[in-house]
Amino acid sequence: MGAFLERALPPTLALGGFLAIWEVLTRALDVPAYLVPPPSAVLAAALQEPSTLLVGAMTTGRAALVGFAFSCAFGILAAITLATSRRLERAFYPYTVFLQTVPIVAIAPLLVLWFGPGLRAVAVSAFIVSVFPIIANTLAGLRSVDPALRDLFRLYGASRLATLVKLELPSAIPEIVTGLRVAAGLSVIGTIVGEFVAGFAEGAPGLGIVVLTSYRQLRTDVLFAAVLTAAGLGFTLFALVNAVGRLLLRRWHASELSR
Amino acid sequence: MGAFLERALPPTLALGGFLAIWEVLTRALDVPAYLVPPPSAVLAAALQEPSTLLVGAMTTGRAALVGFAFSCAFGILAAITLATSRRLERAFYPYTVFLQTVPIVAIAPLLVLWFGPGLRAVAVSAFIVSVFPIIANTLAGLRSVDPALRDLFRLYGASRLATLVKLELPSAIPEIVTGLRVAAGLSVIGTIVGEFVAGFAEGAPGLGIVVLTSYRQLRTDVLFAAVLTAAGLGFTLFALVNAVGRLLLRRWHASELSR
Amino acid sequence: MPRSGPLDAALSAGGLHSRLSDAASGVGVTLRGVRRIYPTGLEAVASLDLTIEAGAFVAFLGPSGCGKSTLLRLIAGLDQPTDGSITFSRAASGASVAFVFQDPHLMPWRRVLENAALPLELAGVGERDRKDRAMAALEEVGLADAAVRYPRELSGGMRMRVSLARALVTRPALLLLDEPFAALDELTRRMLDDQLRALWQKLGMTVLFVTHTLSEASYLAERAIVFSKSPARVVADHTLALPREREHALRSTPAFLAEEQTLYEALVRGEAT
Amino acid sequence: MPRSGPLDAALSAGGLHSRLSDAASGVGVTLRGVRRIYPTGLEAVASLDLTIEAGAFVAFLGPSGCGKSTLLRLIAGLDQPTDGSITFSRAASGASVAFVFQDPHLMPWRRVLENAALPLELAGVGERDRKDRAMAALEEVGLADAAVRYPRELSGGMRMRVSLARALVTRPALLLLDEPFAALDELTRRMLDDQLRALWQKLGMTVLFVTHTLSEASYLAERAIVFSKSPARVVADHTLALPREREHALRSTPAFLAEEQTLYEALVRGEAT
Amino acid sequence: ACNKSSTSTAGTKTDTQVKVKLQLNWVPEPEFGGFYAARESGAYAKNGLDVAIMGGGAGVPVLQMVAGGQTDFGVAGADEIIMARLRGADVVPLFAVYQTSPQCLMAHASRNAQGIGDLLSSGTVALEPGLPYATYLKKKFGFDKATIVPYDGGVARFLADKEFAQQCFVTSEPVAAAQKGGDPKVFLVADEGYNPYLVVVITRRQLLREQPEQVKAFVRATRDGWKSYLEDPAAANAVMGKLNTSMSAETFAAAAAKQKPLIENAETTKKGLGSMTRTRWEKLGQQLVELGIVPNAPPAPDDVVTAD
Ligand SMILES: Nc1ncnc2c1ncn2[C@@H]1O[C@H](COP(=O)(O)OP(=O)(O)OP(=O)(O)O)[C@@H](O)[C@H]1O
Ligand SMILES: Nc1ncnc2c1ncn2[C@@H]1O[C@H](COP(=O)(O)OP(=O)(O)OP(=O)(O)O)[C@@H](O)[C@H]1O
Ligand SMILES: [Mg+2]
Ligand SMILES: [Mg+2]
Repeated sequence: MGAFLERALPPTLALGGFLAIWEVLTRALDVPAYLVPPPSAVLAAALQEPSTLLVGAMTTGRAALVGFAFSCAFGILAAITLATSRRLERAFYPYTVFLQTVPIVAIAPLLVLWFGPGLRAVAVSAFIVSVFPIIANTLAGLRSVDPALRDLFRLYGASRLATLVKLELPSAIPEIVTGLRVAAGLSVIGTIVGEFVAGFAEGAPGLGIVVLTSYRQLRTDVLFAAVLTAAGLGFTLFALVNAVGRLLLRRWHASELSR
Repeated sequence: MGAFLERALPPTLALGGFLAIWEVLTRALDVPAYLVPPPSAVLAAALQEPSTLLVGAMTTGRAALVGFAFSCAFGILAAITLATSRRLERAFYPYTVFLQTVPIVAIAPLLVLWFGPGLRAVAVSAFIVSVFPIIANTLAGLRSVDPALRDLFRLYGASRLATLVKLELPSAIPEIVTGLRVAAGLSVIGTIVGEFVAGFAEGAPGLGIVVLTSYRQLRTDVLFAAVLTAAGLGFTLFALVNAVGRLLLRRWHASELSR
Repeated sequence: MPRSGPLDAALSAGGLHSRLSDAASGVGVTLRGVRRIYPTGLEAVASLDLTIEAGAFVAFLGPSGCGKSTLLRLIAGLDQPTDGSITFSRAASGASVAFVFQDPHLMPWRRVLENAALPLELAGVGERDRKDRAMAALEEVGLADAAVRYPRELSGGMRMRVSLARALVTRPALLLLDEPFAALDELTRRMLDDQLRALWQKLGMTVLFVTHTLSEASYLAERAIVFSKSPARVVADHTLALPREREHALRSTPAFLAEEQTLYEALVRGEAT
Repeated sequence: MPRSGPLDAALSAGGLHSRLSDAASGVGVTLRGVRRIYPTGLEAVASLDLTIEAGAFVAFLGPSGCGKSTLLRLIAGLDQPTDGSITFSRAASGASVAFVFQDPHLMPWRRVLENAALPLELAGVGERDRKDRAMAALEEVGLADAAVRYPRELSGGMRMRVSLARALVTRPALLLLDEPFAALDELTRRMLDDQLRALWQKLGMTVLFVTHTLSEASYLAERAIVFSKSPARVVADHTLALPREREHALRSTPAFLAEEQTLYEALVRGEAT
Repeated sequence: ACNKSSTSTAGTKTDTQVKVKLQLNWVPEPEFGGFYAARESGAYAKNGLDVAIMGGGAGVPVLQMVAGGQTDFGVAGADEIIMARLRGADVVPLFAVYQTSPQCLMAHASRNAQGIGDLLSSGTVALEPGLPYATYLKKKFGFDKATIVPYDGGVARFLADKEFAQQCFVTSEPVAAAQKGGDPKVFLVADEGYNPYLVVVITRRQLLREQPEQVKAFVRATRDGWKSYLEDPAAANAVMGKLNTSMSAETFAAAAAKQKPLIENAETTKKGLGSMTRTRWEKLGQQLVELGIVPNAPPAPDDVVTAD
């Protein structure tokens, strides 16, 4: 209980303080509500249309999760492949940056044509946006293995697979977790951007659609509510990654020891 | 010379092979050019309007660099601040994810009102999109310092600043470089997305404007040329980060030793 | 009489992976003109010729930084000589090699038992079997109690002993030890000295070990090679004139003290050149 | 006659930061009922009472894993006792403490010279000055040639010596050494033994050092404390009846051998309990 | 023809019904009201069609999807259709919802602008780069006096800056701006001489050739749908409101009212809703050539399905 408080109190206080300042500032400076609504107005909007946000969060959350899962799987696999040889890394690693720089809108037609509109195209967008940090961090982790342990594995004639599974991946976990932290938020924004351009199939509109339509209609309170809901999804994924990281690293890694 | 070849050949071959396959596939499968043009057509388009792309690359490149520079400075500073206490980290770190999940379009009016349209708003967009990976990676790096060295610094009564400058930052360099790698590409896409909503459409339009224009007019060849030019900017920043990383880590870090 | 402990029992319990099971006797090593120049330009080993018979027990002595660890790494195949060749009496790939590094180098994410069991795991030994053997090896180095701890929860000497258990858990044909006992107290060290020698007598593997303790070199080895200051050249290659069966009482005999003195003098000579 | 080397010269050359300059004489340490229980539940040190006078030279001996390193860390203030108190004869903050860990723990991104100069740098000593002093300290541990190398280009023993130079480069009032010479060859070790004792005689700082080598403990220390198996309790607290001026010839005198034997017996007793 | 079996009643589906897909290029909004009305009123069903109406985002490549056969019908702007045809997408227009383009520019009434020319003579104007009509306005008025910034899709900057003008859809941004207390004055681009058909239903030529009756039935039903939507949009609005929960019922109603005069005019009363003329297609093609957006005008679609 005490430990939980110690963990939950600081972020709660920070959030409370932030909201309070925001509320006071918007009121004191008389900021027009269509520009930045006070948090109370955002809350009111959210309470007025709980189902819009809920449905949006469900739709977006599902796509983000799917995209994130693919990012994890593919990103780690790609990094493993690149790590097998310096030459391979040199040949292909620079081009993975492309995934980061391509504007989703520019390839939206291809996404929709190849994957169909709705969940699939959107999840692919989330994947594209979030995969690179996983590749980069995993690769960095795999490259930082204690050379003496590598020698030991070589000495005992460990297969490539055994070296990977028993040595490289475990020692890269801290870096992989960092990559996942970054990818968590990116997969949410990737989903939303994907929804902007390819998101609306029949039925439940995701947060991206809510953002766009409320933006067009200048319903800034709803817009903020949707953006904050998206941030909430990001936090949730981030917290999930953190929990997994803590679980994996608690017993042995410096970054988690002094907690 | 040999070393240079060894370094430059694999990526060149990979690129060549990729382009060849692309060219052959689009021709063999008779892919409509408005969908995916063959690289030869993209090249032709690029050669037809070299100044559009050059000007675009300059405008976008400048904004990306400015945004990236701010990301580096602010990201590292923020991570340092968060690293001073577990409580501070718990209070604020989760909320930095917000930077990752907020759609630039949703805050475009604020960006433009606060920073003015053009370079400044666009650079801020690049900053927002690219700062989180630097925070996350730097923080992870700062947290992974050899505890015995930390003890040593404590023993010698090192000031907070000295510990930071002489111990924590140097030993976090590998992680920071990884963060910068991720941020490099993100700052380019952040710029382009920023240009979508807050750039100048006239004068020296950036690549984002070129992308939008060619997209609207279904000039897929120009669109691809612009997207590839943006990727080129991303590569350049990425290569820069790699070079700096190699320079800093060459003599001591496992990840750069076996090269 | 050499003591025979649980480690010994565990190792002879058979059932090891076929790659290891033929390694019961040692492997000979021949070095011809071996040099090693590091990329920094430093010559760590200078044109070394050395023949080590299968089943030998050889101690390497020499000043700090003279190239002993480098030499061991070369023999293990973890590093390639700049010049010269290293050959083995039988295919080195078929024979198993075990190495105790100068530092423990344990896997921080694995418990002690799983660290010690690593070589068996890599050789494909089943889980039950390898846990039993690793446990036996840990018992032998006096760490049965610490089996479920993580490396960071161990003392320096305990870590080094885990590393030793990890090397002994297989039945290596060639055992390379780089100052394995330096971080251990006198009693533990003597116990392990006896264990090691008993194991060697039983299995007949080739043992090459680096030590800075003259009495340990004399007590354990059949042959001691003393190197000069860097780059390593042989100053003395001395076969110890001591009985095959050794007990601690031996340490205070004049014959033993004389051997120690011989080594000491060789060291002094190596330092002087 | 104790040797007087360049390190000694460098240290007495004055001009050190004020925080350090008053540390010319040692600091006394008193432990009252000190216990340390690790979060895993393991009791590493059990209710220890110990008084160490200012300027004492004390050797800690004991089985591997008995709690020696833990004790040193507690005294250095790097770890907090679960129970009990540790007090100093004068404000510990004013006095400077130096620590040589059991492992070298160098900063891999710094060259050897910059590693050795670290404590001076942190004390605000100017660049020229601190480079000179660090160089002198490196010379003393026999590493002047290696000053511009990076730690990963050093041998194990060399790394440990850099760590030693780093500790000696300041003029500590309390010097804590955790098996500093374990990885060194006999000759280097003897040289450093003499250096250390000469330094102590000159500066009068308090030296606490952990060693596993009985002869080293006898040769160096004025007082030897032998601990039992974990958790650490004092088995023997023995003042060595040896002359203040020591030379290597002493090692073969009956008085010296008798002291060694006393310590050995204490160790055996500690292991038995 | 396939509409002989008009035994099927509203909303019910029988085996004889052909399943077809209609791909929209935006989320359900009044600009698509007629399609939903056709579905809800049973007009599609009566014509033997089971139509799946697919909403879309801004990036859904409707033209490519129609050309590639991923969907049977889609909607697009006339200028986009010309560009796509020229670049090899063999699509044909069938039915134009907006006879007058709802594309417009709006400025604050306080500026007293009398036309788009005034509005482009000072201040900041937000226009989406690459839109043909933006190019048209550039050619006609020049962009050197005002600061041109990309249109970001909203009206926040408009409300915050009295010197700010922007592109808009008559049915959308001005309504939103007015609701927030702005006083926008709206200028139709069509009045300046650039007036492409908008929300044009297209199909691929192959389908038209192979299933002419089915295509005709679709057009007929769509026309019926729009007729009923213009009469009473409430039912269809309610359906769309369920799909697009982010837009209020009032906004739906207001927008539906606004767009009515752009859909119905003298021409459509004569020839029927959605009808198109060759002349306008040819003129548009010529305009695009003059703007340098396309190298040469494609022949006007000769197989435009006009009212029976
Ligand atoms: N961080 C830790 N967490 C839990 N247990 C620990 C930790 N550090 C040390 N221990 C345990 O405390 C005991 C004492 O350890 P310590 O390092 O003080 O031993 P030592 O006397 O220095 O041994 P050695 O001579 O082998 O270095 C050992 O049993 C060790 O396993
Ligand atoms: N990776 C390396 N790069 C450059 N020089 C190295 C490297 N490793 C070792 N050396 C140098 O080679 C020499 C021999 O090193 P080695 O580790 O073999 O010594 P050693 O005999 O094992 O010493 P010790 O007894 O101190 O462990 C030393 O001078 C060392 O500095
Ligand atoms: Mg060595
Ligand atoms: Mg210890």
